[in-house]
Amino acid sequence: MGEITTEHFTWLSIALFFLGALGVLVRRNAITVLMCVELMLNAVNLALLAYARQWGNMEGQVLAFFVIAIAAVEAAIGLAIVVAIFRLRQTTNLDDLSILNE
Amino acid sequence: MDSAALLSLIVFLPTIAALGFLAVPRDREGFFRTATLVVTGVVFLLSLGLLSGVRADGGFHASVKLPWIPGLGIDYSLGVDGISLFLVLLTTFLTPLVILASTKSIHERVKEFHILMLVLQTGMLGTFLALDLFLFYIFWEVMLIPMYLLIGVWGGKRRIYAAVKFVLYTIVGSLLMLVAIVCLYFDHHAQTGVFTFDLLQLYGTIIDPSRQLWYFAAFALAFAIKVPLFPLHTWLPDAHVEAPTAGSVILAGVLLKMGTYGFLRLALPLFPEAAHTFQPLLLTLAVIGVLYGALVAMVQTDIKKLVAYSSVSHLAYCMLGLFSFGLPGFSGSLYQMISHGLSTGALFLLVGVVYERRHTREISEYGGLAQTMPWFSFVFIFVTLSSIGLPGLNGFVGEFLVLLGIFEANRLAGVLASFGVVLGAVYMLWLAKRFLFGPVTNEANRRIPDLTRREVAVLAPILVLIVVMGVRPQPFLKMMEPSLQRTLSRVAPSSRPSGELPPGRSAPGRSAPGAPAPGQPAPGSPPSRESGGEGDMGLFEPSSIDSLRGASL
Amino acid sequence: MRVEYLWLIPFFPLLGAILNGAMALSRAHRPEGPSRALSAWIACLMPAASFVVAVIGFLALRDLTPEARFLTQELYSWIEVGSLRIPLGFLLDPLSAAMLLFVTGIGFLIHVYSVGYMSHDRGFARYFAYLNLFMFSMITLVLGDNLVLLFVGWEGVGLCSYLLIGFWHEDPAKAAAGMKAFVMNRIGDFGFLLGMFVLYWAFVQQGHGTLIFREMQAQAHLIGPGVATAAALLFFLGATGKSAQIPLYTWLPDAMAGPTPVSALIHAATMVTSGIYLAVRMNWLFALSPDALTVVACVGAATALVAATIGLTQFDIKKVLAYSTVSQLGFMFLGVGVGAPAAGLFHVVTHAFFKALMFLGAGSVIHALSGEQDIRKMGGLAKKIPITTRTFLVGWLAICGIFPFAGFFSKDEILYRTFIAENAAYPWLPKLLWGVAFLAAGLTALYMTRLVALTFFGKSRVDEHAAHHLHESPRSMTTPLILLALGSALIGFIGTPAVMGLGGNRFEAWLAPVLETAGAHGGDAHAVDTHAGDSHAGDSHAGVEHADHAALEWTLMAASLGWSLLAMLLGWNLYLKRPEVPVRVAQSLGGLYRLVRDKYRVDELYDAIAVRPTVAFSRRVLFSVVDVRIVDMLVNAVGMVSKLGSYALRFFQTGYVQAYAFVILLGVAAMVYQLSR
Amino acid sequence: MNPIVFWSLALTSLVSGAFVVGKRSPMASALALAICLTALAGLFAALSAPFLFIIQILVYTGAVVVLIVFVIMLLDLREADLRAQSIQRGKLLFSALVCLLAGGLMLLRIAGARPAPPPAAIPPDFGTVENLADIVFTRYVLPFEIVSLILLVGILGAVVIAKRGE
Repeated sequence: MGEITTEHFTWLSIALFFLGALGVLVRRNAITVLMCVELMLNAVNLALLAYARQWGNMEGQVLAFFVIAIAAVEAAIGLAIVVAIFRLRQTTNLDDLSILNE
Repeated sequence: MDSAALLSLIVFLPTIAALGFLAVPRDREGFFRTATLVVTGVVFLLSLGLLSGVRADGGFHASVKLPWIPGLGIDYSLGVDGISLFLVLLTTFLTPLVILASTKSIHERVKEFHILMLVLQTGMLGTFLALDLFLFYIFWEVMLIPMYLLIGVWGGKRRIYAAVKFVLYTIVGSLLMLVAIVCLYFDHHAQTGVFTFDLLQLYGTIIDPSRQLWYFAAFALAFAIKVPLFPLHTWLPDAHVEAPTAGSVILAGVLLKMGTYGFLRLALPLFPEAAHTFQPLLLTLAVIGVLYGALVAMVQTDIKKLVAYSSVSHLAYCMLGLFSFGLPGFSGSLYQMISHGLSTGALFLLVGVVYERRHTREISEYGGLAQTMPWFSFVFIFVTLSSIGLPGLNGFVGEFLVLLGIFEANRLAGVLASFGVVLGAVYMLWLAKRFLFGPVTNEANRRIPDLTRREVAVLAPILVLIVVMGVRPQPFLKMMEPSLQRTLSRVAPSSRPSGELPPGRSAPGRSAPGAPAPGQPAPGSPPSRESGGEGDMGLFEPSSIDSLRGASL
Repeated sequence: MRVEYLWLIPFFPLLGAILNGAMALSRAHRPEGPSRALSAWIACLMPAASFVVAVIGFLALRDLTPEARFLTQELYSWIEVGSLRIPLGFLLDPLSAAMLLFVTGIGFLIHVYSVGYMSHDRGFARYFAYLNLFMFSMITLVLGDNLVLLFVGWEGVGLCSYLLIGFWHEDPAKAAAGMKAFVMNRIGDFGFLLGMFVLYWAFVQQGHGTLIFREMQAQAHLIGPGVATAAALLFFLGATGKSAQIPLYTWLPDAMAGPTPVSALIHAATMVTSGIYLAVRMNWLFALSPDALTVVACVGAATALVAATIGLTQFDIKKVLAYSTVSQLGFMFLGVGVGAPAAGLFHVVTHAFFKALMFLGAGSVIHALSGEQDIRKMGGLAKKIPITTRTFLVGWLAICGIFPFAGFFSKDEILYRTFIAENAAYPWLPKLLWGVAFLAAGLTALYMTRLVALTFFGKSRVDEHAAHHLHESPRSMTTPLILLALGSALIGFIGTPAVMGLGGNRFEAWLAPVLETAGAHGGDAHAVDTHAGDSHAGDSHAGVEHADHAALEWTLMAASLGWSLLAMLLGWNLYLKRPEVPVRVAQSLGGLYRLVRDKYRVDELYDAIAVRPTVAFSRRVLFSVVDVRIVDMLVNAVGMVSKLGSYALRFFQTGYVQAYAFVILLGVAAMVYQLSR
Repeated sequence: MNPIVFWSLALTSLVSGAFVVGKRSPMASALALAICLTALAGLFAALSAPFLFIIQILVYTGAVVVLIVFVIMLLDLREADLRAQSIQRGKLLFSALVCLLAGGLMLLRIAGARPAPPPAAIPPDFGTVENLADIVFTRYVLPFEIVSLILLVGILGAVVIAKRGE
């Protein structure tokens, strides 16, 4: 157990980030994918705050603050799209959605 | 109003108006037509202001220069001199006429059409006026998009093919040009330690001849496609045939001049030695273009295609004039650009007139129009005569000067190109004969109405200019000459001692020994140039290979 | 000397053309058209006004000493680029004055005649607009003080010719004839342009490039013989187009499709002679090049003979006259070619009178016969249309060269000059040319007699319908005929040979100042000098030669007069008394006759070797193969390659978001790897 | 800071994060996400970011997760749909490999780097609301305004997109 340093936070941040990324890659439910994206964003925030503290620099916190705001927008828009697509196609399965191919 | 504001206003007023149009509901078609007409008319009136104060030393008599992206040395830099002046005026003159001519032919997407026309005008004017290579490139590309849409949306049956062909051709050339621009930018930095896209400073860059060849080739390709020079011309007939009347007029009247203007403003003065090296090739292509365009025009059955190929031939004259590297050739070339814009623009307008009535462009569908449409026929013959270079009308002045200039520079090219005069008469008069004369064979042509007042209003200003430019060319030539002289002094530095060298152009690279002046005997030039007679009529040799060697030292 | 009124001479007809054109256009959609009286008045007054100003100029010119005989006016600088300067300037010197007087004078008469001739035509105002425009162009051609301005007129008359030949454009054949004329002329113009370029280039090499006549003439010595030959031949190519010489003469007979007064004015009296005018104007240049002169003389003589033979076989009254014109133009070039430009130009003037007269007479005949042009359907018209017949006979005597009618003097002068000319390179050539020309002169008398006999005398072969309407033409048509007949009879006296003692050759003396610098080279020099002046040869030398030449001249005169009379007698007998003989001759000649009748099938030849191959080559090779197959295929191939490439790349483009995300993550991994190295 | 607090919060967030990714039912994932975010909020607080701690709770767990839950309930996904959305094994394998690769590289990079110096001496007011506001409303006022604009546009956009079907 020992002293908790910034590196510990970084490890945790990396772990959470790639956990989220894995979810984005493998999950087929659009809502779950969105949640995984949120997870990734939070992982990044964690790193930002850790280094802000490391260097005693508030700008990391400011950035995290903006990330949270943008993440909220992203969630809103993303969910709206999911709802719209569900209305249209009766599905939230990303594998059924490949109109980008056409 | 000071000249800087005037220039910016001329360039951006159309786009500002187009932005304003976004807020207007699309069903108010009348508003769009009137407003666009008013805006382009105002732009024309404003551009007339540029006529005053042309400088005797050929410099830019109105310019604006503001830092835009200072970190990269990119300026917002516009300027007008004797070269760009008339091309700008041609653009601002033709655009309102085209708008007026389109009131009956464009019914769909009226709002978008007018917005695009306005944006297109900004692109064209910006290209002619930009003095910063980066800015030039941006305008160059801005121009492309509205034209693509004009052809692709309002065009004929094969419009998508034509539009894509147009864009692909142009993009290929312009991307290579972009590469060359960036290379030039870094070369200039390597030499002077200054990052700049400023054309006037780049003129002074001394470039290693072998690199110059590549740069010139890249620029030349972009411009030759636009001209279009044989064998890069095949986009033109398709684009013209499929484009709506307005598109054809702008395309032939203004857009083709971008290529020749590019040579005159950029490719020649930036890379003079390479230009001399490439002279034989480009002269050969231009001569082929003159004859080829005329011969192929002769056998067309589609009137728009015929006029398109005639443009290939006419613009090849401009190229010949440029690559004669002499003042008569340069003047003639620039004059020919303006004349061609007027006469071919008018021809496309006339084709549009009958196309609106009959919806066919096949020449064989017509015949005997002189009986049913006397006014139309009068204008058609008039424009035809202008196009074939009848003395007293505008076409002759440019053609004569070009041929005189090219003959001085290269006898064989002069002789062959002069034969284009014969062929030009053949295809245009044959067209007139099949189109206007003979009996009325098609009953549909019997009830075809003559020109309306609106059409007369569109065509009359062009006819007036055709006459004025033919009878009194001197005021035009006088305003062009100093600037052309200045360019010429960059292209062939030793030929005209009066032309002052621009700052930054240091002597050793440029004062090439023994570069013979076109039209003037130069001591030490090869004997064949002096011997006279027909003995040396077989040359396509670069007249100043020596100058290139001199530069490479 | 500078004067301020020269611009009026071309201006009046231009004004007339604009006014009449505006009237024609504004009423184009009404069947009745604009007021005929108004447009007729405008149209006729304008050339009359020009004529008056020309006379004023002529009188002013006469009052000057011969060396100072030139009036100039420069309106403004037309084209000025670098050292090249082309003013819009006019030059009235003896040469242009001579041309100008008969151009405006005869032009005026033909305008008056046209009022009657065209009175029933719908395009009355349009016709006069074109005709006035022609007058403007022709005057510009004559009056321009530099080559480019001459070229303006040169092209302008070509344009008017085009418009007037195709005046009845509903008929595709007529429109085609107009086009043919223009294109043939353009081939000539190609030579003209190049000639200008060569000259300018040569002068630039020598320091001062110019295209102004007086400046060029002043520095003629700077031009080397090679350049002179090239330039002269190129100008001559231009002249062959405009003046219908071999090889570009075929348009002129077709040009008869136009209204007859047009044929008289443009295709006989004025425009077609502008080639000779050019050659005389550039006489100093031709004089520098004996080779070019030889070519000119040979082409002239050949054209004279060839056209005369064709003229013998034609049945269309206007075609006969057209070939006659071609033949006479050949005579004029022969004169220029043997170093006697004044003689050539003299023939231009006399020919203008009698050929205009005959064309107008023919027009009167056609008018009387309601449009019939075939001489096989004429005959015995002498009693029905007496004025036309009598005036036509004057023209006939003039062209056959019967003393004292105009043609006698001018044609004889040319024959005589040809005979005595010397050619350094080919000493036998002048005599041969004389022989050819002599033969052609006889043929001229023969075919003209045939024409007169078949048209006006013998039994009437007019068909009934036409005979019913047969009438003499109105006064507005006969008056010009009478005036022109007077001219044809008398104009020759301005240029009588010195040996006759009738005041000498005033015409040549008048032109002498312009032609003075000529004759520095070649064996033709003294031909000019014996009569015109004195500048080179010494007086005593000239005197000795004079006596010899007088005897020779009288002999030749008698010979050609006798020869012409003989030919006329033969013609009269053959075609009037024993019409079966020519038919038998024609039959016995068979293929040769048909060849001549078909105009040596030159048109067909041109069609086969130039026109059709060009069109076929353009269509089948240039357009179908080069353009569509090769160039476009390459372009499309480029398009196909990128399309195929994108098909391949499309497999990566699954459309599944997660696939894209996967690739992004791969990229992230790569970046991290790169950073962590 | 207290290692016990850190490890417990870290473990909680990792485990709940794994549930977010692994749970078949979106609802279960959403709940796991709420736990995960709360745990992270705790870590935020431990990193002297009290304001972010608060808005993490308020905005994320309070708003975003609730929104997600709403949508899940709104859509009312059937069991059959969910079964069809089971994870494919091949995909999982590849994705995990790439994630491990990238993550491992990153960890290696950090492990190989010089050990970070001990945290700088932190001023007493570090991370307070006043401190944050001081920066946000002075130097970052323009980005702040832009973000607020984006929020506005996002809200409108969400409404427009979701409404369009009707």
